[in-house]
Amino acid sequence: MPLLSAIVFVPMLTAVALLLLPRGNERLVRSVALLGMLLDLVLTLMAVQQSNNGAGFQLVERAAWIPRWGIEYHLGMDGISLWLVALTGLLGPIAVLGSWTGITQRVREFHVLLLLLQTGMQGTFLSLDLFLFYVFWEVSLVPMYFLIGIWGHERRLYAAIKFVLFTLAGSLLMLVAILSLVVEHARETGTYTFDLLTLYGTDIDPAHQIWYFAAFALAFAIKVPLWPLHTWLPDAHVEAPTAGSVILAGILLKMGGYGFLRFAMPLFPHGLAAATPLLMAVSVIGIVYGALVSMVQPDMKKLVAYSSVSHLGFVMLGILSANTQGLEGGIYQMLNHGLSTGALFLLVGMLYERRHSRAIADFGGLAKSMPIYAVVLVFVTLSSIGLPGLNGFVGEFLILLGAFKESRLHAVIATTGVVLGAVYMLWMVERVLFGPIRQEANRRVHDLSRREILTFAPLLVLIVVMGVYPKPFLDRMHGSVGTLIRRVQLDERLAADKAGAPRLQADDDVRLPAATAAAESTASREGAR
Amino acid sequence: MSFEFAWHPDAWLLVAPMLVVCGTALVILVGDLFLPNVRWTIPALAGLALAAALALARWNQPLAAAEAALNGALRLDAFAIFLQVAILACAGLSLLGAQAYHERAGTGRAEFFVLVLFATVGMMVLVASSDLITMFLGLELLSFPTYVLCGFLRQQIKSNEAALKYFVLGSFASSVFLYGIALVWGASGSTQLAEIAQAPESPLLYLGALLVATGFLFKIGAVPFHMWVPDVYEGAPTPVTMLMATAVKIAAFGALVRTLLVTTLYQTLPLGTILWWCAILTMTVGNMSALTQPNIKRMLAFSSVAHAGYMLVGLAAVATTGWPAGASAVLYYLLAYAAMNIGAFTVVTLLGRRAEGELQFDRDWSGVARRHPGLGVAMALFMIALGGLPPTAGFFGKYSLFRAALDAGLVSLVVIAVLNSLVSVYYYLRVIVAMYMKAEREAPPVLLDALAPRVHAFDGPGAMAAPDVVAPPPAPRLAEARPWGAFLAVAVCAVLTLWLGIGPSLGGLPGLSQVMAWAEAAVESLR
Amino acid sequence: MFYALSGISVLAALWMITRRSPLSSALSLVVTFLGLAALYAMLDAQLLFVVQIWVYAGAVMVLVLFVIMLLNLREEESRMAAASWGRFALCGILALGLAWKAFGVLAGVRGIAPPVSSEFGGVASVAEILFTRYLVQFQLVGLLLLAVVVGVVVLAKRAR
Amino acid sequence: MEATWLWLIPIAPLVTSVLCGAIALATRNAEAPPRRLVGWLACLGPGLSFALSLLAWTELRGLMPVGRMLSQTAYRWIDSGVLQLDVGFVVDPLSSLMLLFVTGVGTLIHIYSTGYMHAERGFARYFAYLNLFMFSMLILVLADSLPLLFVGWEGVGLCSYLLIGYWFEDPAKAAAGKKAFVVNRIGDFGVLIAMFLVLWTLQGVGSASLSFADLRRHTEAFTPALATAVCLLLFLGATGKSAQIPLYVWLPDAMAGPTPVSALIHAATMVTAGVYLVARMHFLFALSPVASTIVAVVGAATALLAATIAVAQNDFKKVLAYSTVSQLGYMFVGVGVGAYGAGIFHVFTHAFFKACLFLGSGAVIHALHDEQDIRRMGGLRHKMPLTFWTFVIATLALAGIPPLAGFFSKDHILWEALSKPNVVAPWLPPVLWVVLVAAALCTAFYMWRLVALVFLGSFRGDAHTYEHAHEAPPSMAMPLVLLATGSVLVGLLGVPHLLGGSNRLESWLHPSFTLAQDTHLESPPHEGEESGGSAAETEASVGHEPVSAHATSAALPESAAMAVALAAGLLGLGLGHQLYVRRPQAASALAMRLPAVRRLLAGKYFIDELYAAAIVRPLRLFSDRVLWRIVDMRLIDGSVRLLGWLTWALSVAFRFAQSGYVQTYVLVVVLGVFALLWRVL
Amino acid sequence: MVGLHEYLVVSGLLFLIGAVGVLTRTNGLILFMSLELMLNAVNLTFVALARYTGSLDGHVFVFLVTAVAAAEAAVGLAIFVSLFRLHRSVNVDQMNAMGE
Repeated sequence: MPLLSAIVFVPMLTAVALLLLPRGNERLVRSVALLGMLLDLVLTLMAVQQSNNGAGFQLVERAAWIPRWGIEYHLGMDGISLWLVALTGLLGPIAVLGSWTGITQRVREFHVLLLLLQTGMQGTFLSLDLFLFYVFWEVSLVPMYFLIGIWGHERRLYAAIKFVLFTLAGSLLMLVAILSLVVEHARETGTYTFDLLTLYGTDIDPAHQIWYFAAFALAFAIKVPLWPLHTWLPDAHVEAPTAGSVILAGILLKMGGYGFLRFAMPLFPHGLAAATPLLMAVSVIGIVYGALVSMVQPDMKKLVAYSSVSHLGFVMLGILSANTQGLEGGIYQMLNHGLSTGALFLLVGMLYERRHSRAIADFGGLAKSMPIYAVVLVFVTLSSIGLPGLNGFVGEFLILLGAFKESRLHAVIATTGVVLGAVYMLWMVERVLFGPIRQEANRRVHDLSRREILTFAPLLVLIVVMGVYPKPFLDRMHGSVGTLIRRVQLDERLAADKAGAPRLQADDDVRLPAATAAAESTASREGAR
Repeated sequence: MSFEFAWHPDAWLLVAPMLVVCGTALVILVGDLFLPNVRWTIPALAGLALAAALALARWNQPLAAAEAALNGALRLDAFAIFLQVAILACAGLSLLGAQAYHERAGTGRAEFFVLVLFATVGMMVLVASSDLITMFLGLELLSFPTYVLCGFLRQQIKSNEAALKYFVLGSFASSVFLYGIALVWGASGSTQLAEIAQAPESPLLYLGALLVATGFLFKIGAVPFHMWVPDVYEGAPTPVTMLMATAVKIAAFGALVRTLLVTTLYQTLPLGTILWWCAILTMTVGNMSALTQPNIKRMLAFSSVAHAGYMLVGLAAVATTGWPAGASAVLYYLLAYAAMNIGAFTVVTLLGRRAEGELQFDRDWSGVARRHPGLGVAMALFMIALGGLPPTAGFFGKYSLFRAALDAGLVSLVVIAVLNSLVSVYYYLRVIVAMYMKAEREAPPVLLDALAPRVHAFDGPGAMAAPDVVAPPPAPRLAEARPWGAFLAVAVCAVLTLWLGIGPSLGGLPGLSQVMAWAEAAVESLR
Repeated sequence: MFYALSGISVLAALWMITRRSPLSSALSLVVTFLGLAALYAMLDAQLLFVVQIWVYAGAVMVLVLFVIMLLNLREEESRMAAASWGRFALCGILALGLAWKAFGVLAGVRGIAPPVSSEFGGVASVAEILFTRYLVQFQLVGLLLLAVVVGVVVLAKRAR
Repeated sequence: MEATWLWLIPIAPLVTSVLCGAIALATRNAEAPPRRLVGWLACLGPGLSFALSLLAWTELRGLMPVGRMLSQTAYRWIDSGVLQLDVGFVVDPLSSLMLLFVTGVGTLIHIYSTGYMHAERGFARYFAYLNLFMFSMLILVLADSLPLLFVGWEGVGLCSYLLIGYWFEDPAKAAAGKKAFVVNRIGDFGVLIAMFLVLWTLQGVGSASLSFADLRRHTEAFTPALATAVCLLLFLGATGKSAQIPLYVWLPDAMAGPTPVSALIHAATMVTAGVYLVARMHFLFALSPVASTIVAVVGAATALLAATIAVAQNDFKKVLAYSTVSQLGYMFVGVGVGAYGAGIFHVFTHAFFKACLFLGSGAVIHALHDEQDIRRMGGLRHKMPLTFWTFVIATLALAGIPPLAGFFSKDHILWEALSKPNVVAPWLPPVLWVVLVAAALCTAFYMWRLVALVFLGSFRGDAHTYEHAHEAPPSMAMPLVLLATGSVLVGLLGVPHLLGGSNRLESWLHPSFTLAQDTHLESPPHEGEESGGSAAETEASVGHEPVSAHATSAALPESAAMAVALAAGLLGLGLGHQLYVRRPQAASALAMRLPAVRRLLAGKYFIDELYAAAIVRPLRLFSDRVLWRIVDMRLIDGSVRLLGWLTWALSVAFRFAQSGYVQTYVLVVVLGVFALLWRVL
Repeated sequence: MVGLHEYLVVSGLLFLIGAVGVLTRTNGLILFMSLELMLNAVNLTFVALARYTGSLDGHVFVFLVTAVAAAEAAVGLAIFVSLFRLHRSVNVDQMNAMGE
């Protein structure tokens, strides 16, 4: 069974099925959508189960599409995309559940778009053909535009168009870069191909690489978003409906980080080398800046949105440090952020459903009237600020460690983001949950319903599991991350050799037999003493 | 004294598609005298389909002897067939899509069909001719009926003005074109493209070639020869706009591509640079002007200018390197563009009828997607496609154009083009915003009919309509009829828009790969 | 002779575009057309000489005059004042610029008229080419005229 | 030795915590939560842990000192490249001691809480938090690696946050909880960086498990500068957790929590985690005299500063809180001068008497219906004799009166501070000693002031309250008695040789600090310490008298120093008695005479205000006004919008070029032709 | 005999005059006549070139163009008549119902 195709297209088929349903039965629509999403989740779990820890691509599917231009239908999964696909699968049903009562207008359209979005995202994570990737990348844009624009809040039109234009500005330039890359490849080898694996092996002129990398990086950096390209994000988040925010923060942003991992970095190692200092600096600025700005937000959703800027700064910092810990931490943190920020947006959304306000000042003392809500919010907050024992810590720890190896200064400044993270999140929690109830309406607001608890349950469980036992998650990444590092660094060494510069220190992450031996001898010496 | 007509038995095959269309026109013209109440859509479509079948039958079967006998006036090579079929399809879809409009505006008279068919013949001649003088005649044959069609709503000031502007500017451009032909003929001694390619270089040739180029650029609406486009597109009856935006554009581009590739003048003239600038100006001016345009037809008009600019990118690639990849990309893009545009204009005719105010989409179209979900989805698809987002034909077309341009090394041009399409997304999305994201308007206070002149009564100095030409409002009975034809046209265009964007070749069903192969074969046949 | 004829034609053309009254413009255009016809004759284009007089100076101009009379145009361009002169000036400059470029090319053309037979430009010789090499084009013109007839009927027919 | 059951020690309270939490959520709307069930459950967890700790201790006793260690590697936690982190537990003498008193005192306080919190609606919630705290604290103590220790470290911080903000409806209390967490986070920043630095250093030698054993093995990889950096960063964490300058400000505010919490977390256990961390990492601190010196100096400064502040506080618990800060300073001086055993000894004794004091204060506050201002108390010894006497015992222990526990531990620290030479600042030991003695004087003074104002004299509040004041219920009294007994007895574990004791505690702890002393011996002779020599001999016979020649030779100064310290303690007590019992007017008169001093002390040196004015408010203002409103909205987003606006304007211009006049259009066409010709010809 | 270039210059001049007329005259009919003049100028070019190359093709072209011009006249005048019915004027400056 073509598992990956099923993962990609089951949501779309469900969307088609939704269109065929009889009019007027919203509950049926929701149920079918939920079923489709759950089916997708089951399929992703099957994929997880079938995957191994190997370095290559698994479950590969290939078919001719536009052969004359070397465009193929080519899907594959590796340790990097695996968990992102799984995360996408997980957040799908949660988004449906999370909008069960929040969306009452044009229910069918809403779910159709949600499902199409799911297809776009899964496709983006699974494509191994640049053209196919680009198609999916853009396909995921349009449904989100509608989700924000139709079901959003007051300034939804502005936010939606801003979201689209920002994203497109980057991705169109990326398209130019993709085409140029393919053309350059064709000029050297005589064949047009968009096959990623083939292009990995292309020897691209380093001078061109910088431009290509710049274009790719711009597209991904906007998506991530890196400071200072982030201003679309708060608007989009604030205006999006809850499910939109959850998906946006949970997955769409990850497409940027994933893009770096899958495309920008391994394709253009020279470009990466040239851009790393700048990008790392920008990531660090984003971490601190996002945290500080988030601290002073009066709007809960905006606060969480800016916190995403900060968190994604961490992700990028890890990814850019391009060593095992940094990369695995970056990927891990993407998952964490998907879970915790997804949950936070759900929480804000549920509050909004009840009170039609997102202003922190409108709340206070909710822990009294909504104890379960309070527990969940505190829990998720703790995950978000990286409390050890929960998932956030593992990611942040690995990222900072990885970054520390590359640049002490960056890591130290980034670590202040951890402190500030506690400040703004806890302050928000304090003002929302604690203190006396100041508004009468907050006294009567009802606690989470069973459905809502069910929505959160998987997230909370994962938050704990991923914090307590991250090894199985990390294990699946090792092989692919190792490949990525070799791809990024092999060329770096070559370049260093070419330039006559001294070779970089042997990479710590490839465990050299010599080092292991040294460690063992030290140990035995100790024992002898 | 006796004349021997230079005719060849095979020449009948060569001109058969055009003859069929012509014949259909005559049948309708005569038939209308006897059957005044017949709707001529289906006969016209049948004629067009027959013509297309006849043209397709000649695919890969050159008629060299007949072409020689006609002294190269017409060629039915793959290029011509490809474009003729495209033109016939566009004309057919336009007629189908016009159905709703006819019922509302009362334009469904036999003359309308006759003129459209005559114009179609002109277009077919234009893309099939490999001789400048035939091209001129084809151009005029397509232009004159179009001038008249623009003014078809005689009670309407805008329609009449559109006719006037189109006529004045069109005639002016034709004169320039003709002057160019004269000079080229003087310099090369021939009007045949292939022979012009052999002509010695001379300033006279260059001057003539430039003037000829001006004529083409005018017809495709390239900046700075585009000024007529918005006014004419806006004023003309929507089905006519549809035809001008698609079929006429296909024909003009086809002739331009043929001229460019066959005369190989790009080898001596700096056409690459000229087209480079022209493309940039066309895209930028088109997109920029469309950006803030609240009238849907006018917006689509500017957008069509912009799209001509994208196609000029492909031509610039051709002119820069002489590689035909750009040309086949242009052909593909023409198809894609036609599908999206006919679809969009058909929706305009449908919604213009339903949403009372009609064309100021930001005001009149708010929330209509809720009332007409199908049309909403289709329009959204067309807008997204025009904006060049995957998985639509618009994206794939742009992709192939840009790839050709990058192949030719025109990186900066492509970058400007993508920035332009970024701008364009904004205004296409504005339509979607209006349809989906604005609150539905309350029931209209007064059911104003779009075509009643009083809509324009306060529109400026030219609005002093004489009372004797105020049309009575159309019969409500007609307006309530369901225009299945138009819906069909929308559906076909929507499917095409998607299929030309992602369609794989499945069995006998041609995917975009196959269509692209045809386009390449068409270009190849010019060698 | 050439200079006189071309001088008359050009002057009449200038006259035409500067007249306020369409009627006098039309009359000066007739003069231009006749001048051109004479030039055709000088160029051994006998058939065209006749066609020019019949079709242009005759048919077309009669049509124009007919329309002028039909519409009974009043003296409209009374505002033919500064703005208009400004426009003239601008266009004149533009025209001069074009002339500067284009006439450089045109004036650079050298040609020697080859001796031609007396048949040259006669009805028979033109017709021979017209009905052989340019048969398709000839048919096309016929089609064009038919289309225009239909079109003009559409436009000029009185409203329902 | 492997001990596969170690994981049970922390897990027991976790399980009960989860159960209590579930009950809390399940009965959130019930009128009466199942208090009895919850009470039993809640005490069961720590009780089990205590039992297991005892078991561990006995097993440990059965082992030879060299390998005196129980360990268990539960599972591989994080595995990423060279980084291989395990979840592993270790019980060595140091952690066994910590285990015992954490679980022991913890259990007592749980029992106490069942009485103290009896009227609370959030009874189950409280115990869920408290058990979770026990879990985290045990993780912290048992961890065999820095990251796992950090897990517990932050875990206790979280519980502290939750418990301080237990009465969340009071905004001040919720804010205090947040403040505690955030200030601790600043310290954690240091710990994190320290961990990175250690890993970065150790990857060169091929080890990156961050377990203490590994670190110990690879101390040679640390250059002095690196060691100093790591130690200072760790110490930054310790100042946060253990409330030292500059991060002590959260602890007084933390008194917002329920009193048993203050006793358990903010006096006995959690706040000593910093000391524990330094002791755990002693092998690195031993490498860095500079860092150690800084630790000692900061400790001493904190001890004096907090003691002086405590003198002028009127809130019962705040006095005790500052006292805790001050005592923690002592402990840091101990570990700072390399006397890890002494530091830990003080941790141990302090746990008893400070817990006792807090519980006593809790009993009083409970009795007076949440009255905390000592100016409205007095004469309670008649009403609450048991509380009074246990409180006095603990006070005396804190004041360092022999033979109570505080005397031995404090004296040990004082003597080590004086006797250990300092290579960085040779003049330092006497200074440290003088400062500590002064702090001891203050300590005795303010403690007696407290006793006097609360229990002696006559009641100053309203009569009604006094009438209803009552002795603590048995569940509260029993822990008080036990802790008071402990305060009397535990000191005897560490009677110095000078007084004929054997300092069993020091000997017990010795294996944990072996390496430190090894390195001390190996490194330059700046560590001419006396216990080092003795240690070598102790190994042979644990628990037996290890008499050292070195020790006896210093007997005279040691006894002199001891005498001075004792005198200071007595003087403080006497002064307190004089001012607050004998002549209460004199105290106020003194305060009147020195208004500036009083204000300074009562205002806690205005450190909080300083922080607020120098850091918190500027940062918030900067973020709001500059970063958000100017940089984000104006500069970044503004430039985006400007671009949009320019495009729009351009578009409007283009639109209006489309004038509608046909001749303009022709003109443009002609211009186009013109441009074409001009370009080509 | 007169040189070819002189014919070409004269025809070019006439073409330009026609163009200027189109550009400047707001009276629709005069504008229209200017368009006719432009076509005639082209015709002169054709005839001259035909004579100087000895090729009769030019004459055929002129013949065809003349027919086109006649058609143009018919359509153009019909449009003006139609417009006149609405505007009561043939002044093109008044015809900008669609400008911005």
